[in-house]
Amino acid sequence: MRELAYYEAKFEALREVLAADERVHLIGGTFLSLSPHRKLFQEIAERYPDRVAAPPISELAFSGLATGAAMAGLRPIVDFSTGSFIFEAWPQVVNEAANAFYMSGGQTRAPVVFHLFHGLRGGGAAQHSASPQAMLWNCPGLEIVLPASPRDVKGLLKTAVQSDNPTLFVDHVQLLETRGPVPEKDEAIPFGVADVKRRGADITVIATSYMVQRSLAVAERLAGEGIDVEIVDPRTLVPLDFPTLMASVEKTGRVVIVDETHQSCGVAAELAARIAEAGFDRLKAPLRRVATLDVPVPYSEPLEDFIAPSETRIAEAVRAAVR
Amino acid sequence: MRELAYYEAKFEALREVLAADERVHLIGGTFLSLSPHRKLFQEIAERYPDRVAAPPISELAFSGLATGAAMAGLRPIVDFSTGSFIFEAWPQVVNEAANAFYMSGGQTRAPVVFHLFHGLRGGGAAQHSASPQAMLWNCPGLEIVLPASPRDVKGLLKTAVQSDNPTLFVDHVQLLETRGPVPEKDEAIPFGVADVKRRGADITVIATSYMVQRSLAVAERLAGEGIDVEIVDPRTLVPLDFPTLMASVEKTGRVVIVDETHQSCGVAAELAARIAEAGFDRLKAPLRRVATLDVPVPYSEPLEDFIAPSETRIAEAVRAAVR
Amino acid sequence: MLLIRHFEERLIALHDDGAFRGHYHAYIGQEATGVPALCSLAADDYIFTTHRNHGHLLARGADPGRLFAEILGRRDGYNKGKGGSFHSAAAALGFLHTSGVVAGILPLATGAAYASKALKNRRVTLCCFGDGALEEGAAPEALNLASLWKLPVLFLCENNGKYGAGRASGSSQSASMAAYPLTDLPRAYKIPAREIDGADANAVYATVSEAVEEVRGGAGPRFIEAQTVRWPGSETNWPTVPAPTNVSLAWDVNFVPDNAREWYRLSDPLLIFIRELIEGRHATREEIARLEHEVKDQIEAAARFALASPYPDPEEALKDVFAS
Amino acid sequence: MLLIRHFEERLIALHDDGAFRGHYHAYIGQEATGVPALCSLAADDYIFTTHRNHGHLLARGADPGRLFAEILGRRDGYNKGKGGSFHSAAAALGFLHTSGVVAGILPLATGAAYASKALKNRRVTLCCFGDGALEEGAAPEALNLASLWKLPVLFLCENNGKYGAGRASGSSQSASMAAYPLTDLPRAYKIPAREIDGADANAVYATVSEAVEEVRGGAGPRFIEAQTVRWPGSETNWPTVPAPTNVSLAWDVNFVPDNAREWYRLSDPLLIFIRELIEGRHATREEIARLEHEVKDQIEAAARFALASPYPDPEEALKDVFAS
Ligand SMILES: Cc1ncc(C[n+]2csc(CCOP(=O)(O)OP(=O)(O)O)c2C)c(N)n1
Ligand SMILES: Cc1ncc(C[n+]2csc(CCOP(=O)(O)OP(=O)(O)O)c2C)c(N)n1
Ligand SMILES: [Mg+2]
Ligand SMILES: [Mg+2]
Repeated sequence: MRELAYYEAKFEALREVLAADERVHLIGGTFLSLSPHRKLFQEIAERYPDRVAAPPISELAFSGLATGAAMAGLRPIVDFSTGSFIFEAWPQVVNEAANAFYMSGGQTRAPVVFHLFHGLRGGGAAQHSASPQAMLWNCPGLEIVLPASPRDVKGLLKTAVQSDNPTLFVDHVQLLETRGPVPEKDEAIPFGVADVKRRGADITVIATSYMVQRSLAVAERLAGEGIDVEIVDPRTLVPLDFPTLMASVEKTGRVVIVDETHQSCGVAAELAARIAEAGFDRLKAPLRRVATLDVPVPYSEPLEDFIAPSETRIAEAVRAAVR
Repeated sequence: MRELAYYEAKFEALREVLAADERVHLIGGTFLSLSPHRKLFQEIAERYPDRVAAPPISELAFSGLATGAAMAGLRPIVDFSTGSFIFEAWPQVVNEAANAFYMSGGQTRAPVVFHLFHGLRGGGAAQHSASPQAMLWNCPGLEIVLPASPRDVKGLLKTAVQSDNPTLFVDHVQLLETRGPVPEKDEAIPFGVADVKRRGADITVIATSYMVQRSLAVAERLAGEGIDVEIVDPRTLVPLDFPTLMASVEKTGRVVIVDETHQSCGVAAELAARIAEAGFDRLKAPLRRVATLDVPVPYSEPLEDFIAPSETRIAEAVRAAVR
Repeated sequence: MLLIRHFEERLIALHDDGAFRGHYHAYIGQEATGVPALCSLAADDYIFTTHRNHGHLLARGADPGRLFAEILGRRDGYNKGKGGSFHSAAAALGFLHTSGVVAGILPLATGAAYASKALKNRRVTLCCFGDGALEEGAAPEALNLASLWKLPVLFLCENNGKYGAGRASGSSQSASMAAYPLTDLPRAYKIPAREIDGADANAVYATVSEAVEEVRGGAGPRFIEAQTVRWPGSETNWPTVPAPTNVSLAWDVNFVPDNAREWYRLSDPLLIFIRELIEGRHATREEIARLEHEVKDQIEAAARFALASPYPDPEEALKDVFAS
Repeated sequence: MLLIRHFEERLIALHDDGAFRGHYHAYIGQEATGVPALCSLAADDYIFTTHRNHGHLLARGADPGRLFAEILGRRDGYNKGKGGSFHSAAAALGFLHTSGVVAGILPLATGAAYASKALKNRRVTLCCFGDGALEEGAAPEALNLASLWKLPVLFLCENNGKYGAGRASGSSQSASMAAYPLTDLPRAYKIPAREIDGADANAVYATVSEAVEEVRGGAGPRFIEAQTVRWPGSETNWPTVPAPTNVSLAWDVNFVPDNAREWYRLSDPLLIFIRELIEGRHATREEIARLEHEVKDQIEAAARFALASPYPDPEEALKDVFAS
């Protein structure tokens, strides 16, 4: 299978969804973040001048605009660029879009995609490093997607656009250069299907987004120490493929959850709670979480590295769990 | 000790903090919700015309105004009334107030209190029934207070005003009529001290806010069935008195966590995760959560009751855990 | 207008009988704005409204029985009982989403207009909201977008003067708004704006119809502020009827308690309209009395329908979270 | 102004040398706004600023060494390295909180003014933000509050024309704002507003000083839009210097690449000011050249200080989450 860089796969998906469906509009345009590749986006902006809008700095209104447009027949993809800026749009995302279908008794669908880059980008400091997906998982009515590989970003973006529900497409800048196999033919990846990114016998690492790649690197190192790590990527939090996660946990009897949201009420907390409820007697060792420490994100590099779910912290957690 | 209604104790606290400290200002005035008692507030509004402001419907600006005023020497208490409306203010609460002290390297304090009523109030439907405290716990830098009794609401409000940090005062309308003992003398209750609301030997129920009162009712019923329930109320999530919670769990070996935030990434998820990490081998049965089911809040009464952490669901969870 | 008035008065009675929970908002006093405004629209246009929506749905021909049922949380409600008074929506009538969040609909309505422009379907979106909505940042943000992108949306600000629950009282503009006249705000964003008397049904019809056609023609957004005097019965979140409406009030307000008489005598848009009909010889007192009689029967039947409608099964709570 | 210019040019060099990560924003091109504006304030007044804050801190007398250190994430930074370029604050100088969230400071500055009014300490709060901030709903909400409550805050909108990263280009107003002139917005909220040339140091000083005294006197909020032409070096999130500044550019721009020459010849506020000084016989070319020499030495020393400052201990990350 051909190999692509993550940003190429994502860009290909954008091109294909725009070509495939006239109802797809883009509100905002930093889908490739501020990376040098962002120039690629010019091609799209020029080819679809009427379907690519550059909104004012009004996240609240343009996310609501996209949601209203979705209710009235379009399939907009809204870009918040830095994940922290979805906070400006919070009332529209969690109190309008998430509730629209339910509150109307199933009358009105809001097939809008909210795109953002979450997490520690290196020097983003407290206000530009948010990972809002944990807060969003606490809000029923939103689908949440976390791509972690070139293949996933393409396949999941396709499914996000086809979904009839408001969908959070939660990306990570650190993934853009990752290379990996991507099938030639258009291959949408269904929501709610976890992916075993690495097979292993000794311990299960459940990882999301960029933490999947980081965990893979750690797994290679630990293989040298004789620890055989299995890495499972849920790929979507809502819907969640818990059976696949649990099957791996039951197989290995040990689990470390690696996720970049802050620890308290974070994504790792929910996964840990579900495992504790279901797998209580299947565990050979206490489950462990490796999340971003519960402090605002500091600017200075050594400080940011210290609070991050770093390779060091992941490796320590795994070693402790197999000991 | 004298007995007061919850709303009386809360009102007394408001009067006392206003009298004690000139820097205390109130931005907004539905501290007693829309209950008939709200007229009591008129007394305060008339006595302190310059310290009680009725802001426009601008949650984002007036919460930011209060935060800025706190940075510049006041101790404002902001009222969002219905908890869902704090979403309008999200960028100011989670990206400004929460980060101010840290981001400035300890230069600037923001001693502001954000007051709101969370949860299922009966007919609030999807947009007026939010319990934002789980999302807020995922945001480091905020203190989170959940009073559950007349004594607690008075003592915790005093401490909230004295705190040098942004503090979420998360109240519940269903508590307003609750009666209980309240000491005559001014008695502030320190943050980070859990309260055993009922002693019991068979099982620990960790409950928050209004769920404390509901769990107490269930405990009485279950006593009749020979189940002796201990009820522990953390009272503040940040800071959290985990040792007291864990001590009870280790004593009984069984735990049910009852909380009204939605289940996924909710408050119960974090408590469950911490117990699973720490108490893995101390549990005689799987831990259980009783939270609001993961659907938007429906308007119709039987539907709202169905998704709530009801007495029925609490009792079932406890019975299952002791079985 | 008669239908709306009697619907709301009956609803208040239902609430006082404990037929449903929570607070709610009546459209009484604004009938002469909502009815002609909604009548100015085409069949497939969109309407977004707020917590004070009953009058808009009824003016568009909504079934009072199903609307009662929704507010009572019953299975036959437009939203299957999941929405309630704040969220009554009827997609078939163009009401896609009704929000109880102040100003929440301004961006959404602007978005529906964005879709209509993209799909070139010539639909107009009418966005009905209160004066308080302009205090929320969502409003100016939406006005800016609508203006920049010339979107086919008509903003109808129903300025009912003073908001009852705990807001300071004020004159015709919102008590908490520095921008006065309110239309200075849309004008700042280069949106043509007009102020009209919301109690003058003919003026409302003329102005809104004209604006709707301008918007449909591609002229971009328009803004209309319809000013009404707040109905004395809505001074709290739980409306109370000072004097049950009866068309004879149009010529005799002696039954109205003193503290409220002023409004019924001078400001009640329904009574003003009735007097116009009679003075203009368009109808006689008898005809109007007969009409009121029919309307009351219709409302009674609707209430009976709603009260007879069963509650949804509890498990219904788990459905409609996600589509398909 | 010279200090700011050379600070920013040195900072760009430091970034190109990999001395710090992430994108950042230079104040080049706005010196004639920030310097006189900050000089109009009293010692204990408050200032709230944005992602483009370096010039404001330096104009207020901040130590360039500590500011470099902050941006490099070092222990001696004003925020102990926890804030970085977007959040440089110096409480001792009146900078309580610097936000990188567009428009985030408008409510906060309004709040500091609320406190000053309550505490009757006669402090003025200066709120410096960009034209883009007016696109956020936080801005009109804050303008409304400041106006309603007559708060002692001066809103200084630095309209540098066009935002580099991915925004459509525009004329002097923001490309994404229907309200034009921008001052129509504060005026709608009844806030007296003026537009001035942000490259004219004398005009800025006169206008801001006057406004500060009106605000201090209790007249309520004021709004000033200072218009500048965007520096060509800031067309991306990573500024690049078309031509290293050297006062001789004031009279000879031949070293400037053609594509940028226009700006240096006509719009560079620093060079405009230098030409004024010389033409007005306030200083000679030699004096200014000497001054520039000293400034460059000062900046070099500051950079050395910052580069020599150690990084904080990693555990420092766990401190300052909560006060007390
Ligand atoms: C974001 C938000 N804040 C506060 C409220 C509470 N609230 C409900 S109605 C209302 C007043 C709205 O006034 P207006 O928009 O003029 O509508 P009216 O009730 O006068 O028709 C308020 C503040 C709300 N629903 N949403
Ligand atoms: C809420 C929010 N949205 C988006 C951004 C990304 N952003 C950073 S600077 C900027 C442009 C701001 O323009 P302006 O206010 O005119 O300031 P300038 O950079 O021109 O000085 C944007 C959109 C942000 N920081 N905050
Ligand atoms: Mg109103
Ligand atoms: Mg700008």
